[in-house]
Amino acid sequence: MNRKVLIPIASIIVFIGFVLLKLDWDGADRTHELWEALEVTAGGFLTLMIFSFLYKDNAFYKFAEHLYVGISAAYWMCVGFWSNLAQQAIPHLSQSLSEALGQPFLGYIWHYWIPVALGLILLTRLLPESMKIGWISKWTLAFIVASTAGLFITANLQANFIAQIASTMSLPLLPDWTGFGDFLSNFDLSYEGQFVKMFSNWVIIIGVISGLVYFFFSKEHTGWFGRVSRLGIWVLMVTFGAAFGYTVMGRVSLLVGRLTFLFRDWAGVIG
Amino acid sequence: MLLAVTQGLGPVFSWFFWITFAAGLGWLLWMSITGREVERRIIFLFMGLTVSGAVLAGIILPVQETTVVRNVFDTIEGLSEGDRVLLSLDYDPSGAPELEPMAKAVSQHCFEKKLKICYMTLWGTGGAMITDVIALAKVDFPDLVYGDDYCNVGYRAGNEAVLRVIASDFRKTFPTDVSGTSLDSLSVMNGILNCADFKYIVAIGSGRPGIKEWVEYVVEPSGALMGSGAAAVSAPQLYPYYPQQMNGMMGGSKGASEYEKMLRRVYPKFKSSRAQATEIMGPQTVAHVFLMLLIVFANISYFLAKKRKGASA
Amino acid sequence: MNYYTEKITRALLPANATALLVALLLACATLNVSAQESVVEEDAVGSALVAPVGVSSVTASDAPNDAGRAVVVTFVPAPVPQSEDQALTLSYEIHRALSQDGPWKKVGAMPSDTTAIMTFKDAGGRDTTSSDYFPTETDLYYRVRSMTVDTALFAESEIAGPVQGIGQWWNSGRSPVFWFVLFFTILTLVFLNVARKRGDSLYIRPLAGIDAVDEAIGRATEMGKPILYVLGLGTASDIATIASFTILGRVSRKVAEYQTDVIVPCYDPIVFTIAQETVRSGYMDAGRPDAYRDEQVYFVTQAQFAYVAAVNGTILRERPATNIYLGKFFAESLILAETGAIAGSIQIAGTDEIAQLPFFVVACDYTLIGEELYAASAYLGREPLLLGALKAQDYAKAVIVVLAIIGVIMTSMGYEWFAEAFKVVG
Amino acid sequence: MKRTIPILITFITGGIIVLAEFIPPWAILREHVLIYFQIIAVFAFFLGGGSLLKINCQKVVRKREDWQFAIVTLVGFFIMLALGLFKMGNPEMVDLGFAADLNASGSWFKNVFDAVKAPLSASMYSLLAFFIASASYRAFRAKNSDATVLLVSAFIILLGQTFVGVVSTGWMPEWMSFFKVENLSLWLLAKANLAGQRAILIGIALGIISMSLRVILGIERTHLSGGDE
Repeated sequence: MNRKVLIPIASIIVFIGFVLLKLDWDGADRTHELWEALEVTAGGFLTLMIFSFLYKDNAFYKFAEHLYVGISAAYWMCVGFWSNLAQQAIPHLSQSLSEALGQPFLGYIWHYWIPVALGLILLTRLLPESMKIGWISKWTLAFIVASTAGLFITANLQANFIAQIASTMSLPLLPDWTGFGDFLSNFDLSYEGQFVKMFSNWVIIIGVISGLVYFFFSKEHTGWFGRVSRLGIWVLMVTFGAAFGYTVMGRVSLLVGRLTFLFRDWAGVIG
Repeated sequence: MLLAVTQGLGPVFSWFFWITFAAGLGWLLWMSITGREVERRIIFLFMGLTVSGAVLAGIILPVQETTVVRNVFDTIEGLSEGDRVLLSLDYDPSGAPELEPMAKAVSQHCFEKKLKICYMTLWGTGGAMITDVIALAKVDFPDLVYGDDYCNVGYRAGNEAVLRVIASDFRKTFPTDVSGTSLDSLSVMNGILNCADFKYIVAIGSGRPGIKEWVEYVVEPSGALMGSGAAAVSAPQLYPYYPQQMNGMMGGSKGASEYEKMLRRVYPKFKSSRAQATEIMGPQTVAHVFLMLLIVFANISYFLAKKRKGASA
Repeated sequence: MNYYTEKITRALLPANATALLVALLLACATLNVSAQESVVEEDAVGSALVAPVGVSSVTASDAPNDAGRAVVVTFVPAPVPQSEDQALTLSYEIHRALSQDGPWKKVGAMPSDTTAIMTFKDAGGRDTTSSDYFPTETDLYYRVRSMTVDTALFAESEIAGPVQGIGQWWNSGRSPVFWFVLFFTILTLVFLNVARKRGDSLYIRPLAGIDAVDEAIGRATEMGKPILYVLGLGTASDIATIASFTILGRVSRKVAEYQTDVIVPCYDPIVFTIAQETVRSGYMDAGRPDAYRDEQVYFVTQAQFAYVAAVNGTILRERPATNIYLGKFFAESLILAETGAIAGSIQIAGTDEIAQLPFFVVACDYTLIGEELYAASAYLGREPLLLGALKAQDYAKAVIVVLAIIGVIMTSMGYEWFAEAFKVVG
Repeated sequence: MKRTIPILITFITGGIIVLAEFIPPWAILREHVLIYFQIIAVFAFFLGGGSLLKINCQKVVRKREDWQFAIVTLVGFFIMLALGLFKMGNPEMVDLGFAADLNASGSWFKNVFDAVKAPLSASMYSLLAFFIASASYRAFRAKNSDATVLLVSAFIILLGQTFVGVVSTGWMPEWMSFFKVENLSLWLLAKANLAGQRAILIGIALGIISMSLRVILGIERTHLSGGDE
């Protein structure tokens, strides 16, 4: 026997062995227990298979990855079918069909056939190219692109443009200002202090403006304009640094989560 | 601190582990000083060992509360019995270590305050996450009644389109709950016409569509009050929306552990419940220290190399 | 209550119970609830409390900026009862009727609060069969009932009305957004015209990352190695992907001129067909349609990490001279950039996914930050259309920088109305 | 006709969605369009599944490289599809029939999800922790002023999350508490980071608005190219 047959068979035997080790028939609900043992064992095996990629791309990783691709695609199809088709489209299109799917019929709306038709048109992309009907799927594509573009315009304008200027505008340059004398006599560098508050507002205002200046494309970045745009780059770099530091935290959390699963649930080393 | 590792594996092994590890770090420093290449698989190995060691040691560290998280807590604390809260879980299993603790803690808090929760999701994988979170919440609240205390409307495909519709008409997108029951027959949804009718929205998400889309397509058009729980990756880019467009945010496992701490401070009954995010914070800190060491080593190596180059030129 | 009744119903009936039967049983359940309520009423007869004072100054007015399916009701709560035998108001019920004599329909309830003027928005849908149907352009009357512990003990307010829910043809709360849309559209159209007339003489500042592209193509030719172009994980409707297509067209034309290869692995099936067409026409424009091979642009898979693994494999096998990552990128950005750096390729990246920018900045040689990616397509193509649009964007930015400065100064001087004018309502 | 119809669809759909924001009676039109969008989104999933099926079947039939793994994909695909479409082993089926929650705990669909999809996607993302370590060691160097600023900012954020940072500046008195590492890192995130993020956000928003406008007006047609014309 060659390696191509031997390794899969050996792996399956080891897997079954581990499942049996995890299995513990003490309750009444045996299906549930079998599932639980399978779940933990499969989880552990698949995690290790993925981690093997760190050494190098190998057959175990490829197996896990291909399994993932298949399962994912089917998962999305099922979820999409039951949520949007069965619960949203069919209850407005066919009484008998919606009852067969266990959904209440919500009244016939003829124009719900439009999206179904556009959807089916999209699926013509699956037909071989030699049939030359791919152009029709552009109707659907046009619809999708146009609706997102339409949503983008007002949402971005309102949430990311007007609201952002309004928030920047509402920062006073001299917060809690009661006079220069008070400012000097109360001066300190505490986190809640007046100076830090003022400094923060200045940083935000100058930072936003200089950052925007960096994104000016139709003017040469020289002279004072260049200096402001240089400041803008620094602001962006501080931003990226902060984002990098925070992302590290996120990624490590995921690794901790996975290792906790391996040690606690799978290997049972820690309680 | 290091002595904490005695827990679980026995003192001999853990001392052996940490001494070997320190020796390895020394070797890494030496390699950096002498300016030799270190293969990235060795770095991978170090990272794996660091985090594994910390997980096995079970280090628990104190966390500091911050205002941005407290705002979410205080808003929920300020709601009165029977108020409706919309909880959107827009993540998948890969985001769960960070985000599930948030969803669990917020659910516990709401149920303790006798608020009614409507669960929904914008991610196809979110349906499974909702099932998990409800199961976790039911450990402390076994008597919850579906339809009266909480409901689950599930998932709809369509990202922004879903949000824009529920901002003005909730029932248009979700005429029924996840198992085909009309929303009219669920007391949780009584009188809820659009998102602004919920007293508070908590969006917990790790990417797109997520919190940013909630702000753009729900908060802005409908004026609803929203708080959020963000994966650490997306937390920094959400700060422009705070506090005007969302009144608070839990960022990453740090934010989640802060919320867990506040919950336990105000409601000691939850002390027995597992604080998943707080468990993550210990190993995370160790990993941060390790990464900082790597950055320092790398820069030592870089400057020495530059100096050598300068000397030879 | 309803839920349990329903559960039992569903258990008793075959799996696919008809909606009609469920509805019938639900109706029974509702009857059941009202029966219980009447029991409470009987219990309360013996109590000696007097009804509370009703609320005053009830007003009802049409809700602004909507399609006419809402009315706003306001009222002033009664003061806290002075005498002990007066019942405490616990909540307010808002009732609506089509005539002053009823029949009244409860449309909502609010917990008691004696501190302020209370506002209730009665809104509904246009579906006449639904329980929340709201008749538009019809005379409506409202009254508020102050409820106590005892359901039989309550106080009615005077009746407000008639009022009509009238649809507005213009949402005035949104006017700032509209003015900006209008302003920006006009600005874009004006500059499109200017650009058409003046051709490509409009100035665009150099973008380091894009200048490097030409250089990189030259380098690839010298080394005899291909160029890897990754469009990212976006779909065809993502703006970053659309911008990336324009750049891909330009790159493939250059590549064809220099007689090197470009490899484009794709993630999305629709993006794949568009990319194919873009590269093909790039080769055509360069006058070398024969040099284009179908294998250059290929669809990999629609799973994030499988896609990354495949692209990683390509990078390590082919050792491309240059890797170009332009488009939407997510968690895979770091893995791609790291692998490319190890393979020794020059790397040019650009995305509008802010969370991924730090990784590109750290691990790549050149990075196009956010809007620079969109600008790059104009800079490269020098099409009047894109140049004009870019110019319009710049003017919009100039306007907001000026507005922001004025606004900050106004706020600091205590004129907060200026910043308030930019708040969008509803 | 092949060109005009898509452009007409784009113009009408986009126009309705934008104008409905300002004209309340049109909101109903917008809602219908968006519901259409939601329904079509599912067909995009079907397209994804269909493409996967097509490609993997071709791979197996033509015995291309790694065709054995294509079988793994296909087997996984069909098992999951059967479990999901027929809601197999779903405990709620007893009461609710096909209306049962697809993800009900105990259903086979959810079990396979927990056993296979969940660990796989979580593990794949946790690989990133390793790559971050390697990037920190290899690329994170103070090469020039920009890189130095980035490095220092990242370092402070990292330091602020650890006890090392908190301890090292714990001695500072209240009047200079701004410089305590935990406060400094909080400040960097909530103020300096906010400024940069806002600048990028506004720039991107403008770019998106401009491009969307061009798409709706039919000036930008890239997305309609490709395929057979």
